[in-house]
Amino acid sequence: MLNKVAASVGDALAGVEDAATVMIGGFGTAGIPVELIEGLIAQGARDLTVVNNNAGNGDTGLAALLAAGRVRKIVCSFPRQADSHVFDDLYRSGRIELELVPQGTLAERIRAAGAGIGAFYTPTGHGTELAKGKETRLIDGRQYVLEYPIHGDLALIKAERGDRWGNLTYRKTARNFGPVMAMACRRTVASVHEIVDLGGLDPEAIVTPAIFVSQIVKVERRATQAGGFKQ
Amino acid sequence: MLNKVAASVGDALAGVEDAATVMIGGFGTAGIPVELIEGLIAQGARDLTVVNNNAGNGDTGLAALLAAGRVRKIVCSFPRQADSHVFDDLYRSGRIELELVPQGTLAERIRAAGAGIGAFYTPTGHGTELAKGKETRLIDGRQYVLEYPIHGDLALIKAERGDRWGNLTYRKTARNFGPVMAMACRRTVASVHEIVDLGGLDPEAIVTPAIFVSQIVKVERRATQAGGFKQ
Amino acid sequence: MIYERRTKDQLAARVARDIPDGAVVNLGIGQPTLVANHIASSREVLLHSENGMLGMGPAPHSGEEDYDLINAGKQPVTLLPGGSYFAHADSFAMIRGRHIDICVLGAFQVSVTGDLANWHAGDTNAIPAVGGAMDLAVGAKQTWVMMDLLTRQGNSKVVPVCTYPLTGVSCVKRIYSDLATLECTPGGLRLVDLVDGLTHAELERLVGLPVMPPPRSPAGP
Amino acid sequence: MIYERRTKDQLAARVARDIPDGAVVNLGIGQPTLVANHIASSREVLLHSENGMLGMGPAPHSGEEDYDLINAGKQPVTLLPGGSYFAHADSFAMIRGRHIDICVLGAFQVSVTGDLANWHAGDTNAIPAVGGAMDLAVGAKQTWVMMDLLTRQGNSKVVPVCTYPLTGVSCVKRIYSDLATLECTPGGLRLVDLVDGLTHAELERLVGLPVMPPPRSPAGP
Repeated sequence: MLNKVAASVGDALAGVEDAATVMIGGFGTAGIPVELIEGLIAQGARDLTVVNNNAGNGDTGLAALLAAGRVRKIVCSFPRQADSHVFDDLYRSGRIELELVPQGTLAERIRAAGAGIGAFYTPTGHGTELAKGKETRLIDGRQYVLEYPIHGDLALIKAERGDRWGNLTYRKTARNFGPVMAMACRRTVASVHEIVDLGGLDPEAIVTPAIFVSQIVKVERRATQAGGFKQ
Repeated sequence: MLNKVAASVGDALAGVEDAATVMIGGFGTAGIPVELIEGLIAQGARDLTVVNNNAGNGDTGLAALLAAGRVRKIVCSFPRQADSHVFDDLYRSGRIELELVPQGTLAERIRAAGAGIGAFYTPTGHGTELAKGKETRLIDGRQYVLEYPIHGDLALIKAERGDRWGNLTYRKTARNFGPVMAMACRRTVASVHEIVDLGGLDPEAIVTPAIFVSQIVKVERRATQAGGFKQ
Repeated sequence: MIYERRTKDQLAARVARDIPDGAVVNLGIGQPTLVANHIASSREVLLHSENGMLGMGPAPHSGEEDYDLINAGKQPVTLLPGGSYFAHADSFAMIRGRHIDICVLGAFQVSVTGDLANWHAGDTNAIPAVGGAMDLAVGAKQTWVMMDLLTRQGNSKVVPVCTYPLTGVSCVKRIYSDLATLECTPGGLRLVDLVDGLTHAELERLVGLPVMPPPRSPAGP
Repeated sequence: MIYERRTKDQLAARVARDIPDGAVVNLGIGQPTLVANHIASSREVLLHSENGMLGMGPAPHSGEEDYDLINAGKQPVTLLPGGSYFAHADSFAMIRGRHIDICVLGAFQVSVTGDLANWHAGDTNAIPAVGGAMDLAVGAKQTWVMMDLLTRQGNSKVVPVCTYPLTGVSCVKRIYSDLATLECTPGGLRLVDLVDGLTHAELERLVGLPVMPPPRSPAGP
């Protein structure tokens, strides 16, 4: 029987290797896999490259992973925020590398990895500092920049419901990077708030099909912003 | 009030211009917008380039459009079928141009047009006749072929349900090319079997968001193979 | 001459007036967000938020916030009936693929030919952050900028050539400012409208650049 | 020597035996479709169909066909609980992105180094048609071929170099045939198994090429 349900976050994250590239879903308060990030801190892998839209907020989640000194490099679109002090300190003291990528290019580079595309031309960023040193090409009268896929070893994403094959649905704007990150990594671990029987998800409404998911683990919905619901 | 519901197929297809590139959804018996193809035949545009997975079956639908002499060129992955005699005759007598594209490359080139990608490198077809004359590139030890987007003037697709903003859901494997073709064309007309009130489609399960759809038109479900249900 | 700057709300109302019914619009973080408040509820404009939503509604009532339902500025919002959710790659496919009719962005500088600088004030010590600005700037069918015409120091933010790092090249079509509305054209700036009491000549003095008159009579402020 | 060819069902059963539990498998049109019938119902193998379905089930009972639910061969099928539908671009992203564990295809010719020819028999008068063969051949983690070893004329379909137009380069890992199972390696063909009564020497004579012995003892047919 194909059963991708892990008994615990610890089980789901066993064996993450040092120097891995870890994609972490979430945008703002929505879709951050807090429990999985905490699990990664507990698991202990270091020298990580993290791919996320941001670079951590406050002192929990990704910021805690950074504060623990586990991250060598971060690939993101928007590191600077009101409460990104952990990242800010590491960056200013030269203890973390930053690759800044426009948000849509970040999503598309991750999709390209998942979809087997070797590289693609995007109009985004042409003529800007972020395209410096990159190949460009004039296509049909428009200038494009050549961008390469971002492959990951591990994706940590937060979904809403899942089944034992690994099918996933999301909740509202918590969907964000989950579906593409799941495609782009050798191993994808998703937290869900509910595990349903096989056939319990509408086959027309499954957002991430089982093929992209390695393990799912149930976590309780927290009465926090990151949990989604106010309680 | 934003209302994309057309009163009839004729209304929905008014003004299609000669020499247009028309993308037509469908794969096998699933998702062929038969009524819209019939409407296009009645509308009269000629010298068309048609993008479809196949090149028509039997004597109805796309085959009838071909038989009416309206199509200059067809872009598809699988023209030859047991009952593709209309296309076969036109092709053998040199009266229609064929651009043969691997099925996944066809879908991805259409998506690229919709997603603003200028070109992309795919491993599909490298070293084969279908890549002859195309640019290639070695990326990370693997050979890729450069492929360009396919833009369309008009997409004709078959969906299941829609609302007046143009949101769409599909039914089973009738989804096939609908979502990408809707993205890739300046104008997208979808037939649906049911029009629901705004808010009647689950926002988590909308497959083609309103942004990609110009007009929808209700057609009755036919008791035919192409209609989906057996009755 | 006596003239008054448009307040932020007046400016937002001015922008809202130019948005056609049925348009798909992305409102950038900050000042552009205000535009939504000035689209009459009788009109249907589809608001796109790049974090994965079309048909965005107003902020929720206090106490009804759902932190899984936020806009690109990370504030709680609502979804209108007919709205939909989608993933980031799909959302930016909409943007890059030119499916957004109008995107309204803030700016540090705009050049006469429509180059936009809005992501980095050029301070080499600052931590850079770009978000979706570059995608929006070049992806939308029309990019509009909404900003004060002058810096606090009285310098024009409309410039011959941007000195701040660029967000996009030749991408801004219109500049809606507190003093005037301008169009960026290949031939240079063209006036759309002025606040009452501000003359064309005074505007040109403030901007320090020639401004072509409107093709026909300008719309009121 | 007396030996018997595997029947099509025996061959399908031989292929099915090598598919691990939990694998995601795409079965090509024609003979490979038979493999599904030989995967025991107690096992869970996820069948992918490139027209937009994962978790494909068996053919429906007569009279229960739904022509919106078909496989890549355009035959009515069913969907298992846990199955999902998706669009073509997503389906081929799965294929091209190496998410399919095993793809089983028919072939006209396979070269010793795993080049595949299965879409065009080289007849210049024929109307070409490729479908998803090229995507599947290079996209799957493993591409297996299922075919008769010899043509009706008795020529080997395993060849030093394909003479028919290629579907993909160096993409075939295993050849399951009516007489033997072979592996394509950079060093040439390697034997996996033979039907009872066929000797290694006789196989090499039929194929006309050297065949390396299996690394360990071969599995039975």
